[in-house]
Amino acid sequence: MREWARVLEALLFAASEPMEPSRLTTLLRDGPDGGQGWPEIKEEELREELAQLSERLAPRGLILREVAGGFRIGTAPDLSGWVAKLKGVVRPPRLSPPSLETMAVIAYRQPISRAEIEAVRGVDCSGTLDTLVERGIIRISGRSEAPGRPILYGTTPLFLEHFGLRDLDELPNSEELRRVKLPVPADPAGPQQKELLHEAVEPAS
Amino acid sequence: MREWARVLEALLFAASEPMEPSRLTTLLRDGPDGGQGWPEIKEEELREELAQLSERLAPRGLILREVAGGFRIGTAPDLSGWVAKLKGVVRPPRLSPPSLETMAVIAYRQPISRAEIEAVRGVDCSGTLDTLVERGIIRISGRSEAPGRPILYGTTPLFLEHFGLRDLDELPNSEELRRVKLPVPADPAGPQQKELLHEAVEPAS
Amino acid sequence: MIPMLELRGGEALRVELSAFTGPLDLLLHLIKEQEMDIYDIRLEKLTEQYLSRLDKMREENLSVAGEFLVMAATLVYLKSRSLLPVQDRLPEDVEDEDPKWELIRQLIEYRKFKEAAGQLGDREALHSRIFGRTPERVVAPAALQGPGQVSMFDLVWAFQKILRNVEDRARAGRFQDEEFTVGQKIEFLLNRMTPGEEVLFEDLFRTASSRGEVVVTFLALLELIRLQQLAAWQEGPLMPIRIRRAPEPVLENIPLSVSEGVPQIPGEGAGQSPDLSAV
Repeated sequence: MREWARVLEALLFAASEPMEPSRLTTLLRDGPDGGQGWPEIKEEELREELAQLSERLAPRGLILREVAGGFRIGTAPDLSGWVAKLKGVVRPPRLSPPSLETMAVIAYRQPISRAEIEAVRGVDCSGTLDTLVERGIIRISGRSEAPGRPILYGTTPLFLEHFGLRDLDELPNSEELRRVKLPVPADPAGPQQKELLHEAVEPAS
Repeated sequence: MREWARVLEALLFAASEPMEPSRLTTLLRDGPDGGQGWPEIKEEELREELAQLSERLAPRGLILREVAGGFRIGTAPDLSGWVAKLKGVVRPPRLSPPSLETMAVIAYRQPISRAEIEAVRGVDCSGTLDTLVERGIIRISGRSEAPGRPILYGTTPLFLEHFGLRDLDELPNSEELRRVKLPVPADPAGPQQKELLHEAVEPAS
Repeated sequence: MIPMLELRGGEALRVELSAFTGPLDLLLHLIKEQEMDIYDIRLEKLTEQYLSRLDKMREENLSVAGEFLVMAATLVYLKSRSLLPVQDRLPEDVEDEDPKWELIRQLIEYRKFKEAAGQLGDREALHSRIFGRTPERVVAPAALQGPGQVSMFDLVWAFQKILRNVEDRARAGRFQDEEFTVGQKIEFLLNRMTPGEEVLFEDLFRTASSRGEVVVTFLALLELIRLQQLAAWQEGPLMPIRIRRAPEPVLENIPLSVSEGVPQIPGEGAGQSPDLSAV
């Protein structure tokens, strides 16, 4: 165990958000205000030590996770019942299947407008979007240049934490799903859509 | 290491306040909702395990502290500089000597009114009282039955944590200081007090 | 009611329509149930199955979302179109690709995202069982962080610090004479922060170039806190103050009366902030 492993564990313990390896390295190199650090530490060495820390934690009810670009200590998943009871937590509700679908479309195709999401899912998404924004998993990330300048949605760092992802590249199938051509959203006010509905009903009668 | 030591460490890690041994024992005995606990655990065994945990933590940058009647994992005091830097904390200033004096009077003699504190310290204490209340170290704990029903002050659990005390009995010299007879506060409006002052002055003249 | 999780396995035989996330989800389910190849769907069969599901819903007096009905219409249209002999079709249709393919493409794309959603759900299931730590007080003798909301005193104190900075900047000559209203600054703050976003208190004043602008921005901030659009908090006494926007997706609902009635404050001038100089 390296001399600075103690400091590393204390820092990870005290941090309230995932710690990037680069930030940890800088902290360890610079030392505290008015104190000495280890200026020679390299990021690879830090990562080695993180791997060892992860092994040391394993038998102890704690785990080290790499999420949202950083490392964070948490309680082992198999002990969740105990911790939930301690905290009096009704477990944060998991997302409903419709919300997960909306979430998936945004995760792969951000920034994306509501109309574009709805074109993929084929249903109104305003409710699921509200839920996701409310929970801080997505946010409004800008406005499109398209007509009407619709609001665009994107994921937040909390999204990565919620799903235990290191970064967006860790999304399953990300290569493919980012390339897939999306259906073009119908313009609800536009004449095309109205015509289609009209046509669609007539032949059946 | 006992089978439930993993659970114990996870609970201490996740807790947001010091955990009383009795509460920990109950949690471990009862188990999570819908799960199994260890009904045979005794509080002595828990304390043994806590002592062992404390030893396991010692080389690791973390310590187990007994504060405010419970146990809590924290970062080792010698690493506070690192942790403070991590958190971007401009270290909150230490309590000023006047605040400490006021604090001490309250700690040993709670519940106590402002007039009684001022009678001991011989100076106006409204400023230091405001500071201490604001910092959450003391709080209004009731009203006296004395004339004017003055507000009474007492310490908060944060006081114990701030000074690293297990409980109020751990205060140095507490036995003696609690018994010492305090000067009687001057009641500027009351007739008795005026008489007393009068008497006190007269013999001298 | 059959729980939705069973649907994920695709094995549930009797499934309520409400268990489907939309018409595309229902179509995928039917295609699988009928053991069809998605690239070679039998429109007639699929349409029949789809409509019978909708009928069953109506029998049970459950409301059917509009999207399911639109899809029903589309399916009927596609089916009847495919029954027409090629020479009877409208000329533009012949040139166009078979519109059936549009639906198939949509189904294939949707299926990819649906699978991704399933995988995200699995990750969520695992990671929702991991608890982090509630941020700790620094274990140093002098360290003290009471949790909580920022008192008005803290806010004003922080504000006065910013005012001093601006005055320094003004003295250094970087100074513009502009006029702002509280209403404008309310709009500025709401544009600056997305719902749920959090910024440092000081950051909101970074761009202010005059004392007047800082004062107006501060008044706008107070107004938004009063309206509960924003909240001020800090981890403990003397920690940086943070401003958080309420997690609310819609940007409206700010009473417009706020921007009226509040006098316009000149960019620079004597006595422009009588109420604040008192604090």
